[in-house]
Amino acid sequence: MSTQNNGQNDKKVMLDLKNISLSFGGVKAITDISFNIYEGEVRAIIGPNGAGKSSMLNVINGFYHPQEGEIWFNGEQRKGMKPYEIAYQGIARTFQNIALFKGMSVLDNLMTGRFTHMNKNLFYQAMWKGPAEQEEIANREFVEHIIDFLEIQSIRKTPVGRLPYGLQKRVELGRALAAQPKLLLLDEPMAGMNVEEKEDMCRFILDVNDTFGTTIALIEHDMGVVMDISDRVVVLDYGRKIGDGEPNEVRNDQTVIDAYLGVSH
Amino acid sequence: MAANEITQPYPGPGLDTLPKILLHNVRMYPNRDAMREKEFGIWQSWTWTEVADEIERFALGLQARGLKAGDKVLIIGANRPRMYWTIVAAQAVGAIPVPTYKDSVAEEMQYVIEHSEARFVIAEDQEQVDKVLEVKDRCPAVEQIIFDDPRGMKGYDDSFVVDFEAVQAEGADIRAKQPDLFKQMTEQSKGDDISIILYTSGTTGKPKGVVLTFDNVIITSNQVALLDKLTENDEILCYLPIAWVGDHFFVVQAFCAGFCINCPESEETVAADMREIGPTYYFAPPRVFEGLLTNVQIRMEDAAPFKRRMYAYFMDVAKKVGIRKLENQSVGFMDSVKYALGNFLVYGPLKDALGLGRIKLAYTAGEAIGGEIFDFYRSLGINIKQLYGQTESSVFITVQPDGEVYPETVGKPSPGVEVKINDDGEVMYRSPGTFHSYYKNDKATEETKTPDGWVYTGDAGFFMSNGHLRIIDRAKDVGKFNFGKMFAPKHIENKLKFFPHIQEAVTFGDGRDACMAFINIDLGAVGNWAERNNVAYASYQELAAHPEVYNMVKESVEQVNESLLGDELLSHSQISRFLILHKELDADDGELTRTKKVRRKIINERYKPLIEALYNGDDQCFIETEVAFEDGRVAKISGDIKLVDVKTFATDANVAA
Amino acid sequence: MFYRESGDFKKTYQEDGQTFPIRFDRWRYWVILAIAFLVFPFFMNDYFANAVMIPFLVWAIAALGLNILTGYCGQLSLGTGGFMAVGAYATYKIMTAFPGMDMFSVIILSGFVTAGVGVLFGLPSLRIKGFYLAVATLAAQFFLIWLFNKVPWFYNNSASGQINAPERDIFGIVITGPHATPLATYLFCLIVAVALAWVARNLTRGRLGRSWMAIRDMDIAAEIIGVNPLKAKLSAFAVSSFFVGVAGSLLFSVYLGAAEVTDTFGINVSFMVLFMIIIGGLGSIFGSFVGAAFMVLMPVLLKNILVGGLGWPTDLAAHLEYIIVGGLIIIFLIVEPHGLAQMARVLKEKLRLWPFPH
Amino acid sequence: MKFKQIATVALTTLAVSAPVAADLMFPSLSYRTGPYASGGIPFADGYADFFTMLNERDGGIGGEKAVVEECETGFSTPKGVECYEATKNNGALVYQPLSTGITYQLIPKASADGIPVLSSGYGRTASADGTIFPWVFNFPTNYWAGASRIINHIIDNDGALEGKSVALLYHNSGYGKEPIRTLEALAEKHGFNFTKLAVDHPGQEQKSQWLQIRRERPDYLLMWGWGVMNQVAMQEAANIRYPMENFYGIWWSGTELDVLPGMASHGYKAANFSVVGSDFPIYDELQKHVIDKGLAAGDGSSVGSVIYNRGLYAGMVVAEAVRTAQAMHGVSNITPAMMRDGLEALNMNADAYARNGMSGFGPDFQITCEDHGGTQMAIIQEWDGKSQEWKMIGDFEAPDMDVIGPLIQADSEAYAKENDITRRDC
Amino acid sequence: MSADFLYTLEVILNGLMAGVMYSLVALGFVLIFKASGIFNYAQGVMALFAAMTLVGLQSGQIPFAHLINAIFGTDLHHFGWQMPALLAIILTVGVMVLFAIIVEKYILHHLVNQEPIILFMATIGLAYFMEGFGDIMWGSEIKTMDVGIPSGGSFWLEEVTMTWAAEGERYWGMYIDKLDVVATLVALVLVISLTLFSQYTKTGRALRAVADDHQAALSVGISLRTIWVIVWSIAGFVALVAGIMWGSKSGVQFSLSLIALKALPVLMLGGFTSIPGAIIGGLIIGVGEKLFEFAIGSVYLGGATENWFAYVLALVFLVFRPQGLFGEKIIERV
Repeated sequence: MSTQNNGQNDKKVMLDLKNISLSFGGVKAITDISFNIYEGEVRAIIGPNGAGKSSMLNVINGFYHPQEGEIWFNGEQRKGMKPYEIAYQGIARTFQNIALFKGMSVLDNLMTGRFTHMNKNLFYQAMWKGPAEQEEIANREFVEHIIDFLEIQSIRKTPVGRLPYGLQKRVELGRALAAQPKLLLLDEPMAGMNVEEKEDMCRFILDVNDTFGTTIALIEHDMGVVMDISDRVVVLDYGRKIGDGEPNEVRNDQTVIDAYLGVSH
Repeated sequence: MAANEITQPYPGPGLDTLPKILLHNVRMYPNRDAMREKEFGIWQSWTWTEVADEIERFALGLQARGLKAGDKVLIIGANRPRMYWTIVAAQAVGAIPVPTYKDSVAEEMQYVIEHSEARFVIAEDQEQVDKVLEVKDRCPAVEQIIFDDPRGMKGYDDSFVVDFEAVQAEGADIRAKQPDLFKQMTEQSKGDDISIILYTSGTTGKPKGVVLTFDNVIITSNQVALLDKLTENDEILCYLPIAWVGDHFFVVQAFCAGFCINCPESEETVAADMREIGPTYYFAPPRVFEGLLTNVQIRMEDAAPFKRRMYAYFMDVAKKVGIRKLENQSVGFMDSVKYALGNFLVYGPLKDALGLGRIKLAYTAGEAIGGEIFDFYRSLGINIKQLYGQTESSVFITVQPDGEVYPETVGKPSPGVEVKINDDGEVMYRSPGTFHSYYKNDKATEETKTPDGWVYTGDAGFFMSNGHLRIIDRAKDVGKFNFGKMFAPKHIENKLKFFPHIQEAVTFGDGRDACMAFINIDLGAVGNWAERNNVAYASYQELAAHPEVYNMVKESVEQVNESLLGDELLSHSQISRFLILHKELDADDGELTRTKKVRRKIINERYKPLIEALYNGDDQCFIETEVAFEDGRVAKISGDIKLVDVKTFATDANVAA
Repeated sequence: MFYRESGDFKKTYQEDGQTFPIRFDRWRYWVILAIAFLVFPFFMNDYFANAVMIPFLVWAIAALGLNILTGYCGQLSLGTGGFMAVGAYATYKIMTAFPGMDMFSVIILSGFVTAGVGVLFGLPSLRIKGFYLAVATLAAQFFLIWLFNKVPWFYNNSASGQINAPERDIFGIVITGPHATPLATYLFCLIVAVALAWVARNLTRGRLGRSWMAIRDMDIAAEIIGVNPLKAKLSAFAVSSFFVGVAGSLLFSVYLGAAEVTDTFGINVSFMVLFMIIIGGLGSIFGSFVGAAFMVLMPVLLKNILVGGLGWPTDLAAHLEYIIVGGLIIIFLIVEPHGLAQMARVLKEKLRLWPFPH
Repeated sequence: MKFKQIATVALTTLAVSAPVAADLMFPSLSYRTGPYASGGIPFADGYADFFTMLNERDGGIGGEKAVVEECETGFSTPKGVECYEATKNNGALVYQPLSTGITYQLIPKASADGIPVLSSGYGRTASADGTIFPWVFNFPTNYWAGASRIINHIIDNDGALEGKSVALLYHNSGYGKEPIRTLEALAEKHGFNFTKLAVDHPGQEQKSQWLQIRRERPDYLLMWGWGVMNQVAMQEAANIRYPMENFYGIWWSGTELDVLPGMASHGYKAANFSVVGSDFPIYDELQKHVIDKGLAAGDGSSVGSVIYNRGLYAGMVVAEAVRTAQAMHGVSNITPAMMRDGLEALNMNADAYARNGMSGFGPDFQITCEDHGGTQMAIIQEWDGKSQEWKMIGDFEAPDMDVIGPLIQADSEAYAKENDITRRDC
Repeated sequence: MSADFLYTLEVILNGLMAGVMYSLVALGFVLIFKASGIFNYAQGVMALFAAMTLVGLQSGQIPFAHLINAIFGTDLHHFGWQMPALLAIILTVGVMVLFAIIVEKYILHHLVNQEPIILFMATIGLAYFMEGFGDIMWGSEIKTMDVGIPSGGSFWLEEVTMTWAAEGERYWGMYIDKLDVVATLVALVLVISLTLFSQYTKTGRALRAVADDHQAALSVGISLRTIWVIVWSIAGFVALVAGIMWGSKSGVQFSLSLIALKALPVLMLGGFTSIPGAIIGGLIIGVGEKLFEFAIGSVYLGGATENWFAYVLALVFLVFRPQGLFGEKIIERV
């Protein structure tokens, strides 16, 4: 369903990664990888364990700084930005191991996601009544739509620590969505889920892409899911890119089959 | 019985349709909340003025899109304000709203759409739209689908599937040009016009569309509102299917009295939403009250011993004092003190937890309610009353007047209603609410309604000496034992269902020598018991076959037998044997109706071997049944079922026999 | 048991987001305030004010401050005593330098001075975490104490290094010095405490508070959502130090009237405030108050019972006090590691569910 | 809600347990716990025992029973203030705060409440000025006088200090800092080099200071220490073999606990304002009326020690002041205000000492309205390692009032100015 | 050699000795933190309690005499014996083991899986408890510790070094306290034996296993509870050693518990989990603070800088190396 709306004609590059290399104390995690992400597409990054997928996401949201290569986002080259600055640019993400704020309720977690959209100063906040409260309410309204969208109304005020795994994943997605990102990075959004939860998650991802027009880059192990929901797939192996293209092309690419699909079977 | 006089048929002079009442309410209570819905975390509210504005724009939009007087508008969805607005908006145009059950599967829906010849369908969300689209080819009459929730609706064909707000926007444009159009439209219809078609679920056969006029619903609703002194300050929670007459009746009453309708956030949050709103006026079928009570009992069983003792003690006090207090009878001083203490410690918090803390008046109807359940609520100080009615009567036939509430009766005829018992013992009535006809089913109309307006209810009953009507059972279900005495299965089943661990019961006896029973255990209650007693089980089937469970049920059945002993008419209906079914009776398998009524015929057929085994005196019986899953897959469940004898109690009659 | 929530529904986010969304809680809150403002003043005497209420309020403010830093932002600090000393000495310097200034301004200015110092000592928190940070804050504690002890400018060259609060007033009502009435000092502290609690609530409920909690719960995720760790941590240090500074200021000027830095603001003060928030409950404003009440009243109570009631020697009583306080802390941690506030929450939930167990 | 309940409980407990207002109530802000307990215990014992003896022997003072109400401060200032607040409404006649820190805090409070404060040999030296501090007394002497007395002793015995060096090893607190100003003034006057060596609470770590002393070898070493600081200092002094005869302590550093076993501390000297030893008639009375009856406040181990004597002395001067007040006002049940009058008229002459069986126990002095400090005389004692005893050397002598007088004047005036107090006329 | 140089050398040497004393206390912290993740604030009070017990046993004090006297009006003080030092030490070790068992059974056992800060607070509570308990048990007066450890400056060394200084300078030889030398030797023996213990005994290996991974330790059949008792016993023993050393130096009394505060900067420097770290950290702190006091503190800042200098030194150090000298590198994973 997602593909039908993404006009393939006017592909605008949102994120362009050029010759990225990253190493940790001599160990090469990513070697000379280039690929791009079009505005409005669902882009999957796949590869066997240790292929450098997560490192790739970490590079994109600024947690790691690559030793070589250029990162272009929305036509501007990014240099030495901190992750929180990148958040302000409109990139949000979820984590492979859920990284929710355990001491807070679902609502507060999502409201924290609105951080970049709030800016009332300390004095206003200390006074509360007035600008701070108005800002809070405006953002609460936005967040409530996300809650509604993700169908988590009944757990709105539950501390996230008490939620089952699948719901936590959903809340984490919600937190990322609350930031109204231009680019949403999902690190194994369906890891550890049962079939039903996976279906739900797929639906949400497609709906996000569909309803908000959010560009999505995701890492996922479940090949079926990846092939179903993504517009284009990039395949990594041992920190190198070995395939890139639409799901069908990648599926039939012999290198990819050998390196990845073959291994996994 | 003589009909009580109707002094004030409408809420105001000339207010004989809902759209007219709507505009009246805008004048009366412009800034009072008319509707609320829990959405986005808070109770989104609309005043009468705002509601009227929403309805006006939608009505104008519908008309602009081609809706004409007499057209049917199918409404599929949950209790959401827009669904209710659609009803009134359609009526304003002169069209006829046809609400339907949102959980009905596509085939069921297809029948209603086809039969009602609806041109417009208002669907709540993508799920409902998809259902309609699935059957659209077979229903050529459908021209447009209007959806409420735009989620996931981006890729649909815009010409056929339209956003509710888009329609409203069109309406707003028209209003800008013709500000008085809506008011003029509302003037068009009159009280005896058809207001709505409600499809009854029907325990047998295809659903029938009950056609009701404005007069039917408005006069009936208004009479009860006056009788119960409902005012604009009341609150109700609409959580029952909008296609059910009870829910529609609520809406009409809200219009008549000007009070506020509250819609829950979702089905799962009804209990929480109910607690938040704290309705003052409440309508629920007995199974809801039963469910609440079961829930209370289960939760109290987990409580600490001290709390359990306190609960038991004060519930005893309540039993002794509560009902007397409710009916303004004198109570001893110490009892009053105890009751007040109990109210602080138990009844108050309990009612509050159930969302019944502010209840002025609660009604139950649809089925007979267990006396114990009934007394439980009344002893807590909740003024719960039974009424007797059906879709065809626009709900009210009889109602229990204040101070004359007896659990076993359904009260006296309500204002303007005449009731009689025909020679076959069947209850008949004639009232302003008597339905217009069955839609496109003259035969059925003729069978049910006599030319002079009397309607067969299909229920067997009689008037007691105090003028109260007592319903025994469905007329066609009431049977006779071989030895000639009456057998009223529902009555016994209700008694069984009062026990928290019994979910459903089916009894047999018609044309037999004795009464036998199928039991469904309540998985929640029994599961809870199993957990506390370390009883391991993997499935319903396994738990149901557990000997301890059998013992528990057996005790309950024996208690029922003992209680039946006291009732002269039914003392010989004591259950002599029973079994616990290996699966839950399910509407998806056709064993229950959508409103969870037992379909005896199907059960009789499907479980014939079991019934025979009961009467044969076998100890065990093998059975295999098909079950349907939600996704349409079908599987088989089979197993040996244990059959158990129960102690019966000798009556004089029995002894004599 | 006491809760009747039916019909208490929220139609706006404002209502939904208020501090006490439940009617009964709201009502109780106002009753407590009314008692504090309208009833207690009638019973105020020297002992009740000076041994019970004023220390309670002052320590509650300090606990609030530390709770913001430790409970909300997750930065463990053992430098509270030092920061209180900053507040106290700032107050002393301001009071003696500007004799005409009213006490509210003095206290708030002292708070700002402390906030500045707090930010300075908060800088290492960017690199240092957990217990390492706790120990690092001890550097602040010891250094500040040494500084105030060593540099005569801070105590206006008095012979003993002690500082004495001169008499100051507000609207003509004497607040400090020996002639302040218990009623005036009590009300002054109460107003400050209530106002600061209100501010603390406002700060912790909004954007800033959430950024603190985000840093506390998962700093990496917080950063990726847009929270600048530097700003979040330093703002927590600043706000926390402001509160602690005000507490130190009140402790010196209103409660004790004089102070000697090593004795009044020693390391045991830091521990005591930490106890308060642990026993009261981390990340809870209510907890800060209960914790302070516990730590202030508990010794008074014990002393009254053991010495006054049982007539034991004072030294035995003092030792027993240590044993009992220490033992109670352990028992509390075992029974409810999240403090009295959590106990209150559980109790409240139980009462809301009453008579049901769940 | 919870804390209010606790408060109520606390208050009711207090109401129940508060002692009945005594006829003559003497609060004792003792410290039997904490780092300085070893010094606090003997004093509190001596103070309590003295009044117990009066009650047992004479039935109180002037027929009124004396009650000593102890309140544990742990040598902590805030706790001391709390003790003050807790006891002041029970009819307290005079406070002996036993801590310079607490004294400083109580001066304004007690002045406002009209209860006399007596800080013998500690506290605020300027409070000797009765015109500025009408409610505070610090007879018979004070730290400034003590410092001066020690310097005088050195000059008297060893000759002029010109060009010599004197170091002060002090507890880094208000108490320890007290003599600095005096010593600086004296250094100027006598031309000696003055070095300060601060030791932080509690005083276990003095290695650096002693290495410095060892390097610089000051000719004389003065010590303002308390508690464990004294013992560690003594040990370190012995370790570096600092000449003990040139090592002087103030009275809080001159106790049996502060010296080392054997000859290690032989020759160490300390100033004092009450004498050492138990060779006084009062001890017979104590034995008879208190110890033998099992009424002693402590376990008896401290009886006769230096600080115990100081406790006795403190009790005795207070009792004398009470008698004076009773005589002045003709009532036995006196008020704090009368107590103040008694203190201001206190005349501790030989007769007064003899009356109490304590002839020569302390210096003679006469208190007046202006002069709350008395003669400020002190005596020097020396540790005799052979007999393991403190011995008095010399007599009670007055300090160098030329130096101290102006200092007191200046400090009391500064206090008056800071607190807007006008000098009272006497 | 110039006197200044010699003084500096002297200060450094004394700093090293002082550092050893700090390390002795820090060791106890490290042992417990390593094995159970508990930051044991009570370590200082344990040293005090151990020392008090030792002195009490040695001098035949009756435990709780004061309390008994207060309640029953009796007049108990001493049993009237003098116990040999070695026997008293052995008995004290027994008491510390008992203490470890009680702590495990009544406190730690109930706090398994709690957050570190909670455990930390519990040990502060324990410290309070022990402080009161020790005082009630043995009385709060200052006691003299005498287990036969020599003290005082080494005259021999002084005489030897006196000649080193350049002609005409005021120099009196190098000063080193014998007690510090003994302490250094004891610390050395202690560290070596602890290392041997953890390397070559089954229990020692179990301890390390626990430190690495609780689950893994459990899976090889080691009872966590036993391990904790052992660890706390060892920490108790280390506390006793520290208590003896510090007690010999400054008497056994309340202030002894405050040495815990001296150990904290050592821990920061050395890392909470490293035994060598505790030793080296102690030495750095000891030398650093003495040197600073000597060169800057007493000259320019009016002295008494030791209290805070150690912390500031550790703080500055940590800013550049947040995990301490030997602490495991903190790797932040996303």
